[in-house]
Amino acid sequence: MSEVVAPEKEAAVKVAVMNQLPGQEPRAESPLHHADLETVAKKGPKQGGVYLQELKLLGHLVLRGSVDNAEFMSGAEKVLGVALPSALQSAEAGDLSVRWISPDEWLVIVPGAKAFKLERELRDAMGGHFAIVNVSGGQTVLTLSGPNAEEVLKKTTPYDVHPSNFPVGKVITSTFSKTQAVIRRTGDESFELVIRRSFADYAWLWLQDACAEYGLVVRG
Amino acid sequence: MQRYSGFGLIKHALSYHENWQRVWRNPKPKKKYDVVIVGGGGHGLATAYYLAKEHNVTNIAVIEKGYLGGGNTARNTTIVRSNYLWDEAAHLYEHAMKLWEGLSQDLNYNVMFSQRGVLNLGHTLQDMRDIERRVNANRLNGIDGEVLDAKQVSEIVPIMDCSANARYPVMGASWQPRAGVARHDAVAWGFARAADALGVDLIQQCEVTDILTEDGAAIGVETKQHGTIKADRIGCVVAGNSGVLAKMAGFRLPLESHPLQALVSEPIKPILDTVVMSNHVHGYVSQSDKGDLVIGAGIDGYNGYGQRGSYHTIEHTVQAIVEMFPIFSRVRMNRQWGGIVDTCPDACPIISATPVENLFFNCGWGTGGFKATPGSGNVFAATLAKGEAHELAKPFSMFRFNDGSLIDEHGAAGVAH
Amino acid sequence: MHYIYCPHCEEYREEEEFHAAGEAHIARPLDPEACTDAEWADFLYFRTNSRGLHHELWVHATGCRKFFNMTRDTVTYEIKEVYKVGEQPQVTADQ
Amino acid sequence: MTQKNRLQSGGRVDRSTPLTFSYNGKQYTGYKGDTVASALLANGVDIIGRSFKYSRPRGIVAAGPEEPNAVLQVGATEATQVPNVRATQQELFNGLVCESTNGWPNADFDVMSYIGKAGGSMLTPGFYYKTFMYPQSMWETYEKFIRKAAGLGRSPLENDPDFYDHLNQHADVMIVGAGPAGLAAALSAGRSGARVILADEQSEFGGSLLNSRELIEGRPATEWVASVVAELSELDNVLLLPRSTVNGYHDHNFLTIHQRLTDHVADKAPAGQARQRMHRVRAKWVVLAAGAHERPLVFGNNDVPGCMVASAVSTYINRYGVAPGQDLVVMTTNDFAYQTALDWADSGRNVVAIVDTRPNPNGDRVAAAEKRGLRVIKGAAVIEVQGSKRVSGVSIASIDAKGDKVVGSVERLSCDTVASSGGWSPVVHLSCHTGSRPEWRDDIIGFVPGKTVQKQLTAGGINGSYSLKACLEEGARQGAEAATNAGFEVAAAAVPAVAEVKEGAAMALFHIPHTKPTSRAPKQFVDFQNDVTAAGIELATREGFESIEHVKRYTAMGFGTDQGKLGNINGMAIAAKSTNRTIPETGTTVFRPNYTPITFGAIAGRHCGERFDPKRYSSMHKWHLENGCTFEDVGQWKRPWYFPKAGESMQDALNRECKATRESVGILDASTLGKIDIQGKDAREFLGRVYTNAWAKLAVGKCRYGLMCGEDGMVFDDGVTSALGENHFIMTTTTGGAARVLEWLELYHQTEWPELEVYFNTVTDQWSTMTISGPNARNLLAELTDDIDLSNDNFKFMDWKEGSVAGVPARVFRISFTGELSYEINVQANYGLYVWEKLFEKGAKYDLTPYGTETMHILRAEKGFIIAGQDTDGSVHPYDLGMGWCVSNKKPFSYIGKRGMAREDCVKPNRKQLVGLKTKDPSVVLPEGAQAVKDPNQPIPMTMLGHVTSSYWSANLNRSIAMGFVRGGLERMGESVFYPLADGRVVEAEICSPIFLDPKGERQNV
Repeated sequence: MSEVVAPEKEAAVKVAVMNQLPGQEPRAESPLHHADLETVAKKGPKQGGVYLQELKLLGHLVLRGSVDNAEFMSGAEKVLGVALPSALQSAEAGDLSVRWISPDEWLVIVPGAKAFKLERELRDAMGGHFAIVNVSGGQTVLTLSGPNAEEVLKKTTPYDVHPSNFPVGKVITSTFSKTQAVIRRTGDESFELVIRRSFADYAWLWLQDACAEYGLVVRG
Repeated sequence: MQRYSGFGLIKHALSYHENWQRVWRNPKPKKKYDVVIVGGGGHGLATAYYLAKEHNVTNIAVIEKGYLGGGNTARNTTIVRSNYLWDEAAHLYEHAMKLWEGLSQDLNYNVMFSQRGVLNLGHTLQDMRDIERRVNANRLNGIDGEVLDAKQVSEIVPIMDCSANARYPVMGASWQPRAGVARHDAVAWGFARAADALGVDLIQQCEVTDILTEDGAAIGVETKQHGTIKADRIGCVVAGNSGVLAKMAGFRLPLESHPLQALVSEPIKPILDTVVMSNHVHGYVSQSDKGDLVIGAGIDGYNGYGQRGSYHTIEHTVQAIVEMFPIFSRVRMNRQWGGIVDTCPDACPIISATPVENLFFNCGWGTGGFKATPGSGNVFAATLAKGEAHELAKPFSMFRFNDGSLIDEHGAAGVAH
Repeated sequence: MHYIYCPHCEEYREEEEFHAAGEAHIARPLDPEACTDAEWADFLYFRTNSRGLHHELWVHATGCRKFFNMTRDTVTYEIKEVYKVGEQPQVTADQ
Repeated sequence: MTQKNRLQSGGRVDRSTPLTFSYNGKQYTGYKGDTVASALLANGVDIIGRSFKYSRPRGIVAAGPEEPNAVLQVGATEATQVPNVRATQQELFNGLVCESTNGWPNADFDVMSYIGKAGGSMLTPGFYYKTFMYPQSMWETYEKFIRKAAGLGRSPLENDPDFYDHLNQHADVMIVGAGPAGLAAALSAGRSGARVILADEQSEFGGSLLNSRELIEGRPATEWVASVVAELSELDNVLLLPRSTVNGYHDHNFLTIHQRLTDHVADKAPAGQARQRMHRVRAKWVVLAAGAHERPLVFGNNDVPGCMVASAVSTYINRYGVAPGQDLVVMTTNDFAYQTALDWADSGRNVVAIVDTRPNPNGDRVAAAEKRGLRVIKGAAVIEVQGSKRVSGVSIASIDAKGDKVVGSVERLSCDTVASSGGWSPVVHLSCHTGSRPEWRDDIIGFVPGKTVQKQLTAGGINGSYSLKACLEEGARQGAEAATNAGFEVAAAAVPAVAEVKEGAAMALFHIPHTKPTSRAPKQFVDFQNDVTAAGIELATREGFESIEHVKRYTAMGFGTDQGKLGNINGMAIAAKSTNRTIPETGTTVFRPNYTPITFGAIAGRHCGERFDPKRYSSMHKWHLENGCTFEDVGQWKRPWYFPKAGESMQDALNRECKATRESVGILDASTLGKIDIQGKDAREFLGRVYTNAWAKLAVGKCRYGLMCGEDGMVFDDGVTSALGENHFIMTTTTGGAARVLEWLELYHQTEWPELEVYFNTVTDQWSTMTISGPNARNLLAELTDDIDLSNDNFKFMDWKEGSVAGVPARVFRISFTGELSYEINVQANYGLYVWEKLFEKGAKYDLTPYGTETMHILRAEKGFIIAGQDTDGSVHPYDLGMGWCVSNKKPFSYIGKRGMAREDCVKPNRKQLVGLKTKDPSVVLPEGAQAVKDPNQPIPMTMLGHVTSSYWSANLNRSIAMGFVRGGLERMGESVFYPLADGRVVEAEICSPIFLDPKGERQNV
């Protein structure tokens, strides 16, 4: 906990940055932990029209800032290794990926353990008015792939997911059945969904039902 | 007026129904009237009827841009109840309820008022608190009502899913036995026929294009088809179009006009003989005498005069109906349509004088105007006759929005109804 | 069933992603205490409620969460323009 | 039973695949490719049901969605019943079970028909309104009979075993109808590479071409259809949807398509398959190629079984190999019906006569009929049909050139089938759905789509273009234009060669005159399903119902499940004539969705049962389930309500939870509270503007409670906000209010105060929040943290600290909603359950007791803390709540709510104010929602002073406690108010402070 900034230690702390990850021992549970996807994966079919996997316990950072704030934009690019993408675009650099969410908002996803360090580096590199929020525990990533993945999305979101409108790399936030999700096309037949924790069970319930007719393969 | 009765029907049958008289005249408008009522819907026609009947004002014209009863009167889901929360609203709607109870005989026209009872369901603890509060207030206001638990509800409506495994299980309901439904068209026609018989001129296909004023007072209306029609007093009862008329008179109202949709199933044999409403899952349904399931959808969030709303609003409503009544899943939706509802910030109407002398407005009934039709017309008639608000209408002045004395009925108004 | 161009996402999206947020260009009085009750009510409750061209505020609720303005015909439901908060409409009734 | 009307050959049915089905309990056989209607006709079934008003026998009159009579109850089991299925649209499958919907004991012999005959003369339009009024008390009784008589089929009484599906589609070109025009349009558009959807309600594409014997390039038209379908199905940019009805056309080119996936296979969908699917289509351009429906003519007894629409007769012969009779009389106002006579003759049946209302018809088909030696009677009409359960003959007579009256004598012909044609009505329905009004065209004697703001084109019959050549040309052209408009440059597909047929001019005649006046002539039906007659329409106009909308509503014309597809134009024509107006003067008829009825389940889709609305869970939900928790729905969240132990009543559990918390320590899962992370140098200023109290001086490390009001000054949310840093705060909101508060903050930031430098982000799901509360809270926490100094001096009430709990980094807030020593532990949600379980490990020795919302409500009520939404209702401001202490009017900025709560009515004395209430009898718990009065003996309506908002049994105080509103209550401490309850009891209560326990607030400060 050495890196923790305890307010009473630093009098004029502007923003409380916190390493939210403990050491090894405490057990971490992803939003879909209760669904026990590992067992489902072992017991379930290995072939089907749709493949679903939870990419759990990743580091999620929300970046807020203005594109007119040069210190923010350049700081982000310096630390992330890629420029913050423009509207509806995403970018990747190694194990880091960043998604445009709104004109002053981006979502960065990295391996869980890197989130705190990255937040620190970003804050050091940035200036002016900006915000960074660690939401690693508040959402999770699902990957949806396979020949029928696009069809399942057509049941789920009113957005036009046809490749001509939704090519690889494009990212949108839209209605996801009766909740919402950040949806990114990661390949011809593969998509990434970012779902809020408290809605994860609903999304899982929905996807099982919507995928049933194509055969759902869960990957642990 | 040719009196209607079963015997009369037989008599006419023998003469091949060739001797039925017109239900109303098609008069040419006079140059001037004591009172001009703009809007030939249920509320406007009722206003004219009670003016003539109870206040001996018979030199009246009702000016309607389309056909009588062709607006929200023809488009609503016909629910009649008076179990409102606040005293002011409860007294107004109960006044209407009492008039409903003798209306067919009063008008000698069967408006098919069917007191089959209305259930307002509760699905959460807060719903039930609100229901208790409202029913207690109703009781002490002399309005019938009781609080039912889930078991009692399922006894009244056995086909409804009252099980605990529903997404939002039914916890109970408020039950007003005297509430029910009526035949919407018949209400407009009945009032129109009776008003005409008392000498009221019903002018259809006549659109008001301007409200004429002289030093701050209204003196008449300009119409597209019949030019100027003068009047000592003008009452506007035009629901969704109130804002348009207010603009002509040079002021704004605390109103927004929204699309409100409704739909019916194909006619099926009797299966639901009461009215079921749920604010929480957001749907309500009754079965008409023709056999249609009459279903009201939610209000659309945007302003709209198009008499149509958005499809996902219909979807949500149908989902709510199937959630409450899983057995209706294979029944089919026949038709959908939309009306224009003028909604007030406090979900209560405006029955009021205006900044313009001799100009009065009766509007803002939002999603719940039909049930008030006779009461609304009755108190507005008194207001127009005396030039000052009827006792029951006083709290509903448009000026309540200035001092903040709103009557927030969102709870009781709940879903569009 | 509106199909709405979000000026922030810079593409058309389905109405289900949006909420209508009432009439546009209703500025909060800078000195509320200087307002009479009537003036405050005018800000709070009274609306033009236009039949025809209507300037209104929408929010891309399940999208970018940004508010923006729209000029829409409330009878035909045609969307004449969308423009960002702080900007003025190009299409107006008196044209 | 033999199929006596089945032709030896011809049609598209598969005679090698017989199918058996049951109708009204009898077994019949049909073939694959039949509809129920064609199979019944093949079997010589004449009567399909009874009319609902007069209970007259009715037969099949049409072959498509316009059929008004053949409306059946389909379903072999209770759960799979479907009411009101149109026999003309239901494909036959083996084992299909169907019944007539009206008629008792059966449709063939129906007692009601005698009542119908006797009472029929009284059942005019509006007869309901004119009678059943006296005595008033009898109406409910009358109504029961009226309701019984109405309605068609019945709802199933068991739940639907099938499921339904939605697909969101986006198309460049959406083509409605796969007849010649639609197919040609699809070819043009498809070849352009545009994303095309082609939908047709029938089981196979081809539309009218499936029913006719026309040639395309010298070969049967169906061969051309096959070749086009083959090409289209090769294109992966084209989606072909048969059995798919475009039922609604909404604004901005949004269309819904109802696709029947399995209704042609069985009652119940095969396992794992959706029964039906709704396609929700957003199209750049739409081509309507929906064709036209033929109008029957209106004449005496035109509803006797055997009377059919001419083109339907041809359809049954050419498509299904069924000739529904032996001796045919055709009555027509145009050339088309001559083809029916020719088809009939070619099927080896006898054409008695073609009765043409035109004095001198010319045109190729007329010539062909005469060449074939068929008897053509010109300038005449069938004025009346004989027969009751089947046509036995007709009376024909010459009529004048205008078709107004009968001239000359009446001749009788015997026949068993009458095919009539009054011309065609374009299927303008969809074009009306977005508010466009159809326009009348005299040249085609029909309405065509009117002006629209939609990106819509039309082709073929819907434009009144009825020749095959015109349909193909328009289709190809409009398909190309639509694709081009959508950004795919393309030329119209070449149109195949077809023979041109010369058409003679049609006659504008709808209602055939009779020797008697309409009011005395035999019934002449306009709308079969609603028993609307020509006499009824004339009566309506005579009574003053002149607007066509009045006519429709008064007579119910067009309100059936067929929505007047056959009858509306005839009805308008009759209304027009009887009011001496033209049809366009009389008005148009505007159709609304649905084009044909749509299954509710299909509209609902998968959003049923557990998917009706999301259930939101906290990280500890699994533990709650395993520990017997009872849940409460709060917004979409499933919150622990209470944790009963075996054998405990709810009250037992609450008493235990309450005592344990006050005496030792309890724990609450508070994760559902909304949490908003606020960063930026103007965060403080912003808080000061949206909260009623002051925030300027809140030190880092401190927490503060705040009230949020609307501009009207009324409270709408509350919560604790903490200073994490100078420019960093975390706000909490009510569970139900989280989303609304965030949007509220964004609204003001984006529209009113964009200059303030602040960002809001929801972190509700990021943190698991567990509140430990009670005298032992500190001891318990001490066992799980080694880096937080919990001493009262260091970690004061309303402080927050960062440290680790159970080895997990945490933010701990010392805030209290129970009035006890409390700590709210926040850890990243991935560790919520872990920490929760650790707390119970260490908590055992303190009897750590989980509690839910109900105990939380009791404990906070003992302290007089409000719950926004329970103790507020949008009509109370902070002063009404006695919370003036939470309002700072010294703030320079006029915060939201300040001006509102200063309005005249809000500052007047004697408003309803929130107070505590002690029942005189401490064992009596006031019901929440009870209404207070000063004098319980006053007459009704009573003057009410306010209601009880919160009321509980307090185990800790061993008495009931309550909070509620009382007019002027804050000034009336000690006075009594009375609560008259529904059960007759009157409960007296004393007005008191709402703080029932520890008024000095010492317990939370220890």
